[in-house]
Amino acid sequence: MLKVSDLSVTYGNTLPALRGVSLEVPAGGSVALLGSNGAGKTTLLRAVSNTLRRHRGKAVSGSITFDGEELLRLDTAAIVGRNVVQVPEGRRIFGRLTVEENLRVGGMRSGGREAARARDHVYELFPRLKERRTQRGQLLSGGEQQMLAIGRALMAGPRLLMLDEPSLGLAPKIVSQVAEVVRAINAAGTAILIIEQNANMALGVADYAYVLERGQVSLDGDSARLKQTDEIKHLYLGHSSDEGGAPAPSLVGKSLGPWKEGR
Amino acid sequence: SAKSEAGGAAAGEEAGAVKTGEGISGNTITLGLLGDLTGPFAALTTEENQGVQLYWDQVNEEGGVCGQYTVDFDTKDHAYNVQNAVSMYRQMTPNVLAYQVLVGGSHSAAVLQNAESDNRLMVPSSATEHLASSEVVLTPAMLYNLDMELVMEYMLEQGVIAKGDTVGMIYLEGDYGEAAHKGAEAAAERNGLTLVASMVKPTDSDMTAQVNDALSKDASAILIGSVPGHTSSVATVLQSAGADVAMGGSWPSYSSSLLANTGGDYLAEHFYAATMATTLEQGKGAEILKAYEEQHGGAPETNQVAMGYGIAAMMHQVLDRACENGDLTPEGVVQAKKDLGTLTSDGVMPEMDYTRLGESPTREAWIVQLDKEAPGGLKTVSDGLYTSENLSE
Amino acid sequence: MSRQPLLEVRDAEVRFGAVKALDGVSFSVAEGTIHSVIGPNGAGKSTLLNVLSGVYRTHRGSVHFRGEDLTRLRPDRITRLGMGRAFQNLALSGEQTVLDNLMLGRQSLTRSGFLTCGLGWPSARREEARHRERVEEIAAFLDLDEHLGSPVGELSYGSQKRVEIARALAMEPSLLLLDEPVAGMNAGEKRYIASLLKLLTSSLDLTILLVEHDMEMVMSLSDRITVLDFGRPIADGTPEQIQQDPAVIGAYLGTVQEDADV
Amino acid sequence: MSETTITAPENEVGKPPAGARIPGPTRGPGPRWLRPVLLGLTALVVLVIPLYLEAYWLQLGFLIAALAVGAIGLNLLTGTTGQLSLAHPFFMGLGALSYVVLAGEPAETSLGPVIGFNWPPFLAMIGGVVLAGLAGLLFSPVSARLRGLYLGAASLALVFIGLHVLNSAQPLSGGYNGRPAPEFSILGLSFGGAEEPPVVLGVAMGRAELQWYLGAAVLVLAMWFAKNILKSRVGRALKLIDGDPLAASVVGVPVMQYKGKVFFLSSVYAGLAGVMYALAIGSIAPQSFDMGLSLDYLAIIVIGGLGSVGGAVAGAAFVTGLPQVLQNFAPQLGFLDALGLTTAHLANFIYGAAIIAVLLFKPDGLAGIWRDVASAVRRRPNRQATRVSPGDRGLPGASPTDDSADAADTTGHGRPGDIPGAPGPSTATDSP
Amino acid sequence: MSETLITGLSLGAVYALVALGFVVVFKASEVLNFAHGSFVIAGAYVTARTHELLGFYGAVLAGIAAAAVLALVVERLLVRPIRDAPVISLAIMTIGVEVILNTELIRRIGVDIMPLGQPWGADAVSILGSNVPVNRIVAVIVAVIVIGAFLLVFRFSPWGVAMRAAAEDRETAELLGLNLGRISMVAWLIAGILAGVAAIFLTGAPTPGLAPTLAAVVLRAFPAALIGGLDSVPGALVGGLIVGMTEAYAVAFQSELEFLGRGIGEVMPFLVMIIVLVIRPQGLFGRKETARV
Ligand SMILES: Nc1ncnc2c1ncn2[C@@H]1O[C@H](COP(=O)(O)OP(=O)(O)OP(=O)(O)O)[C@@H](O)[C@H]1O
Ligand SMILES: Nc1ncnc2c1ncn2[C@@H]1O[C@H](COP(=O)(O)OP(=O)(O)OP(=O)(O)O)[C@@H](O)[C@H]1O
Ligand SMILES: [Mg+2]
Ligand SMILES: [Mg+2]
Repeated sequence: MLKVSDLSVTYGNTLPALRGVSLEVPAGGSVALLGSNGAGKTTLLRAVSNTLRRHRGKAVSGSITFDGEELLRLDTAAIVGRNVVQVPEGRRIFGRLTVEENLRVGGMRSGGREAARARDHVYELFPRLKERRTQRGQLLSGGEQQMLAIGRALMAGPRLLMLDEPSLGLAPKIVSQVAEVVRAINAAGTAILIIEQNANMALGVADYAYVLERGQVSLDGDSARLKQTDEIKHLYLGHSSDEGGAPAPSLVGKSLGPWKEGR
Repeated sequence: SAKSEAGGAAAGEEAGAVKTGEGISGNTITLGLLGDLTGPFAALTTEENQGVQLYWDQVNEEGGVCGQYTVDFDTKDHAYNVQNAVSMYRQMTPNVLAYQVLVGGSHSAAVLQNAESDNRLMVPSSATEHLASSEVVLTPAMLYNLDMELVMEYMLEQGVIAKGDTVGMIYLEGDYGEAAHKGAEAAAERNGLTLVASMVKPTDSDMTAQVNDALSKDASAILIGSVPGHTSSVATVLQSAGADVAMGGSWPSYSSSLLANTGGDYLAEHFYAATMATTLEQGKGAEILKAYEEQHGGAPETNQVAMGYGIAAMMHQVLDRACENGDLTPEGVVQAKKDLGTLTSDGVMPEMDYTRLGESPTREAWIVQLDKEAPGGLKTVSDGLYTSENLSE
Repeated sequence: MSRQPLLEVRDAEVRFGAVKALDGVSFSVAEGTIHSVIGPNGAGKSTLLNVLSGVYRTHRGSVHFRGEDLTRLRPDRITRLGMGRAFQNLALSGEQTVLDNLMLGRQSLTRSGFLTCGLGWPSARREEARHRERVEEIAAFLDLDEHLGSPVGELSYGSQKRVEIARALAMEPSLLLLDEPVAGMNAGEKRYIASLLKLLTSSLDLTILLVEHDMEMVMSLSDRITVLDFGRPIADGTPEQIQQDPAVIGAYLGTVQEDADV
Repeated sequence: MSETTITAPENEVGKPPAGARIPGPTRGPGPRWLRPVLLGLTALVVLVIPLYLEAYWLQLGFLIAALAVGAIGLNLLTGTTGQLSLAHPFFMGLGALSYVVLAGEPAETSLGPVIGFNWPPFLAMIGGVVLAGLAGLLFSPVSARLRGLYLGAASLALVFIGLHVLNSAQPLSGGYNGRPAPEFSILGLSFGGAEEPPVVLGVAMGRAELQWYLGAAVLVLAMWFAKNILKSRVGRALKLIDGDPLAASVVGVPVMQYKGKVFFLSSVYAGLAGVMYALAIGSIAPQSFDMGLSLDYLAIIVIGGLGSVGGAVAGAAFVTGLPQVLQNFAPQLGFLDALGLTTAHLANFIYGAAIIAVLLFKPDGLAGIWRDVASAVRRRPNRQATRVSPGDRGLPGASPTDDSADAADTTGHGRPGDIPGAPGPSTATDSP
Repeated sequence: MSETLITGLSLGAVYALVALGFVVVFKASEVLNFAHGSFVIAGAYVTARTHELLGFYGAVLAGIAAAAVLALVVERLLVRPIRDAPVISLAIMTIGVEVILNTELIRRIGVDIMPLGQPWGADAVSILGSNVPVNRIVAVIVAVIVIGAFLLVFRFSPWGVAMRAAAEDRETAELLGLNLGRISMVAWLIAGILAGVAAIFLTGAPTPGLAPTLAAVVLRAFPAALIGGLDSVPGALVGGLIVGMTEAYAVAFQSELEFLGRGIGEVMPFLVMIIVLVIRPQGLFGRKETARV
């Protein structure tokens, strides 16, 4: 359904953030995208939703098709019109709108009745939001904002839902709830593309996964298989305590002495 | 390598027997027209400039100043902005002999000091005591206070207002309005009138409160020392109130286009004012109208053309005299004005006496009413030039 | 060093309208330790940090830092006393470079004012140079050196998080408040930050108050943990105690974490 | 103290490629030699211009310098700290008024007597600056409380109050028509056309010439001070106040105090600009300090480029100079009469269109053009850089020699402040 | 004093209509539209020019249409291409527009004070013993209806929420499928229409008609919008009324206020504005700006 082929993206005149990335999300499938900071995950989502230009970036080559239609040529609203919706990185809720209004914006494209049903569903998922219904988004706690961001995207009734680190800032209990929600959405027929640092969760949710390293796909495969890979275990799953595993990035040769002048 | 002496013009050049300097090159005299071509007084400036042009075109055709010099113009727009006026004045001055038109009270005031040291004779478009106190200024009209008094005296004489009445007054912030107010006070005192005055700003547009205030005190007339918009608003309010109250205004307070507005009919019936330049339906005015129509294919909207024509005629007199004196330098021009003392303009404007600095150059004017039928929208109602011996000294 | 705790919170209460974001919270942090505060979303953890750094005022209760009462102090005054903070939602100056953002951390350590800066006074220049050197050191410590000249807004989310931490470190605090410092980092990166924090406490005499949802990190790093729920403290103890606490498991952890297949 | 060593990793995820170059962060755009060379050239041009240009242009230059000084101050406040102010004409008016009163002589005018203290002009100039600054200080509690457009509006009130005062305080201001500004003089050098002006290379140093040099000197000082501020700890704090005032206070910035101080500083700049403005025009009239000037100022800093010192100067030249230049050269255009237009109309149209054009094509203003040009010059030498090594698949870390990544990153970056409207890093950053 | 009250209220209603024009655009895009005054003048000009030909109501439609089209053109061609620039830049863009439009319109109007041909002319009715021009009464009625309609639209249609969302974070709004172009277009369209409507009343009795100084009058709506709160519809109404009354009372008490210098009336609305803003920095009905970290 979503097919990214040989995509390269640059920002301004810096080095390319994506280099020849190819990736596929089948209809009704669920795909995870892993990768360390700065690997280019967010960039990929920006390319799909065509918001790169807002960040002074552009796709220099390659293509992104959705149901065979080239997305790079459509504008953002039109892409959302094709039911490709994302939960952007960093929540991006409307701070001056109330919780309820935020959800309304999400459901704007669907009819009133439908939106009301979707909203009730979101409140069911996140009772916390219901309690905070009339509070302005800006004043919510970090986790509450994250719930709102997810809930808001659900309101849009997507066919492909892209989530950029949905577990960010959520309490462990909620993380597992969100994972269940995502699975349920997927089961109901919505395709999922999920970016996660919590690889545990991502691989639990997704059938297939790609690993992005410095703008390139460095690894891909079935979730179940990837989970067994040493690299994944080591870098993305919390297996540090494994005696055999080597510690990850290092403090080698680094030191920071105290500041010489007292306060 | 470096630029020549500031100013550039060959000072002290002798052409024939006449000494010339800045503002003349060859046989061309350049006069400055510094006005407001895009701001609030754009239309007035434009018509005044047209009147000036009309006059000098005729003179140039007939051989020019003392049969030798043709007159040309340097026209600039300060858009009614003082800062622009000053910098444009600076730019124009080396190239002009005198300022035929300089629109704006505070604009003229801002350049006055320079004009005095640069010896540039100038014709401002306002008549304040401040300007009239300078040797380099040709005040083109009766000072505002006398103008107001004159209109009031006429109204008294005609019985439109009676001694002992209450009259309202609306006057504009600034020295024009204040002078008009001063005149009204003097006339009121002299004639036992009670004056109810309010000051307004150029940006005010609704005179309801002020008029109501006056009406509640049983005013029998309302005087206006302000801009035409305010006059119109006063008329509208009076008309809505079904009042039958006379109106009197200073010479900058009306414009014939007011006739087309709500309250226009009321104005035509109730409004009196003075004009310094002849109306276009009579005497010399008719001639000007004809010449104007020939050139522009239609009647002007106001009699500002006549004003331009009149001041050009006065400037002509001065330049001729300077030429006679053999000194057509800016200094010579100022000197010629002093020599002449009194200037006439062939009946377009009253005779102007510039011998007593700080005083009004004239004490007579035409009293007019607005009239849809008349060219320029004005008809003269006084019997020729009108004056009153009651006017303050 | 006296036995007096570095930070002591007594009976703090904060209300927003009807909501009690903090309700009778008391705990203390001993010098040189890592003390964590955990709890469900909206439990009041960030609010607590906001109280400590002076952004919110308590309606009741008090906060003492090194024996000094903070309750009425403005944030910038508190920072001067030696409290540094990294924010949960990035609060960086997106258009300024990483270096400039880190130099902002030196704000409370530097003195030059409008006049001396404007006139380029030698004292101001010297101060600038000295602090810049130190900041570069800190940046290198957090692997930010390659980004020093980039506007922060152009960095990826994870890198911006690191800038946050680095800026807090640049404040040379004696108490470091970290609000979910590793959110948005992968396991490897988390471990890196964790070891870095460990190193800091031992080498710099730093005390850390950590708010974090990553249980692995919290449990492995903390000397002591306070748990909040609906603004109320529901538990306080060592990691071992907390992990076993049924109230905590019910309110927060859900199942016991242990690599559960979510 | 502690040299910690932890076992070396097999690979380094999330680490920058080794040997990445650190771009000099505080350097402006352009190659290293560009700046000094340009500075030298500019200085030379400024010095010799009075030997060639007519007085009118020199006076225009002085007027531009006056507005540029004000614009630099406004830019610190509005461009850098995000505090929109329309009150600049008020503080300018106050500076100008103070100068005129302090340096002027008592006199009789047709409207009544005016007061004057006969101070030496240089002292009066300082007095004007100080008084404007004090007024700024008085208003700063209000300004620190308000944000964005609301501050803009509140400050607009000052303009109207200022006009009212200038109009009514006749004994000081001379009333509606204003009063003449005493000529400047310093160290015995009189600007008011001394009997025998000094002659340099055959050119008499009259009022215009001297004013030109005065303007240049003051402007350079004003620019230098502002630039120093911007690149110092104070400047950084101001920028953060713009983005996130709460964060700024937690980082240790006394936000209210800084907002107050920067308002004060900008009113000092405005006061200085006001004194120069009075000198440039030769008199003060209330009308000169109206809302039109507020809008001109905004146009100056936006067209020049928000937050940029050089931009403020370029903007001032553009906004002040353009209409004058147009009026001078437009008479050559004969088609105007046919359209019923005057050159003044045309000048206005072009001025409006120019504002629009600059914003359409370069929303970050003239400063943005400069940055582009300079970085183009800088970039040329190391063009080769960014080639992509394709198909480098494999396990992370399995490609330790990722050369292409190393080669890059010598370009770009280091262009602070030119991502217009780019969303900040957090949801909480709203634009004012 | 009821007379002053009524004068003030009726004047205020007209300001409210203009202020609402500012507010709508601001709500949708956070742009302070300095060209709004030009839209008003343009609407008035077209109405004045066509009323003899089309009859008053036809001319009103033409005027409204002209102002609306003008607003649309400005939005489409000038504002939209730089939508992502800082809001100050956008405000300056509208200044550029204002310079051009005003130059042309003032040139066309010339010295005239142009009548718009309101059929009610200078008619007045007596209310509580004071004469109120019909023009003002119609203005009050229209203002109340228009503003009431707006409140309903904002409350019951998703459009108001969408507009605010778009103003706050354009990228995210777009990611949720909002059509930013249309939202902004509709807002400007409405502002244009409001400008056309306000033009009729601003130029009717007891003011003389369309004159170049109209631009300055429009400016009074600025404190009105801010006193009410830039993002509040009812605020526009209340702000307008307050400014209207302030003006009326300042004139009525002119002599009592003389110690402040003559002509303080013009300054009064701004003084009231400062006082309101110092007490409530977001205006009377504006939403409070609070933030957290
Ligand atoms: N607006 C921008 N301008 C310039 N460079 C950018 C911009 N946004 C991102 N980059 C760069 O592009 C690269 C990829 O960034 P991206 O945000 O896609 O990473 P990510 O994989 O989402 O990381 P994270 O896990 O930290 O969110 C990084 O090197 C980043 O610095
Ligand atoms: N300024 C405020 N106004 C109103 N309510 C607030 C404000 N700040 C916080 N709250 C509310 O107080 C509660 C506690 O918020 P806080 O940010 O402290 O939670 P938290 O524990 O940090 O949660 P998370 O883990 O999700 O970040 C939340 O319900 C939040 O909505
Ligand atoms: Mg990302
Ligand atoms: Mg939190």
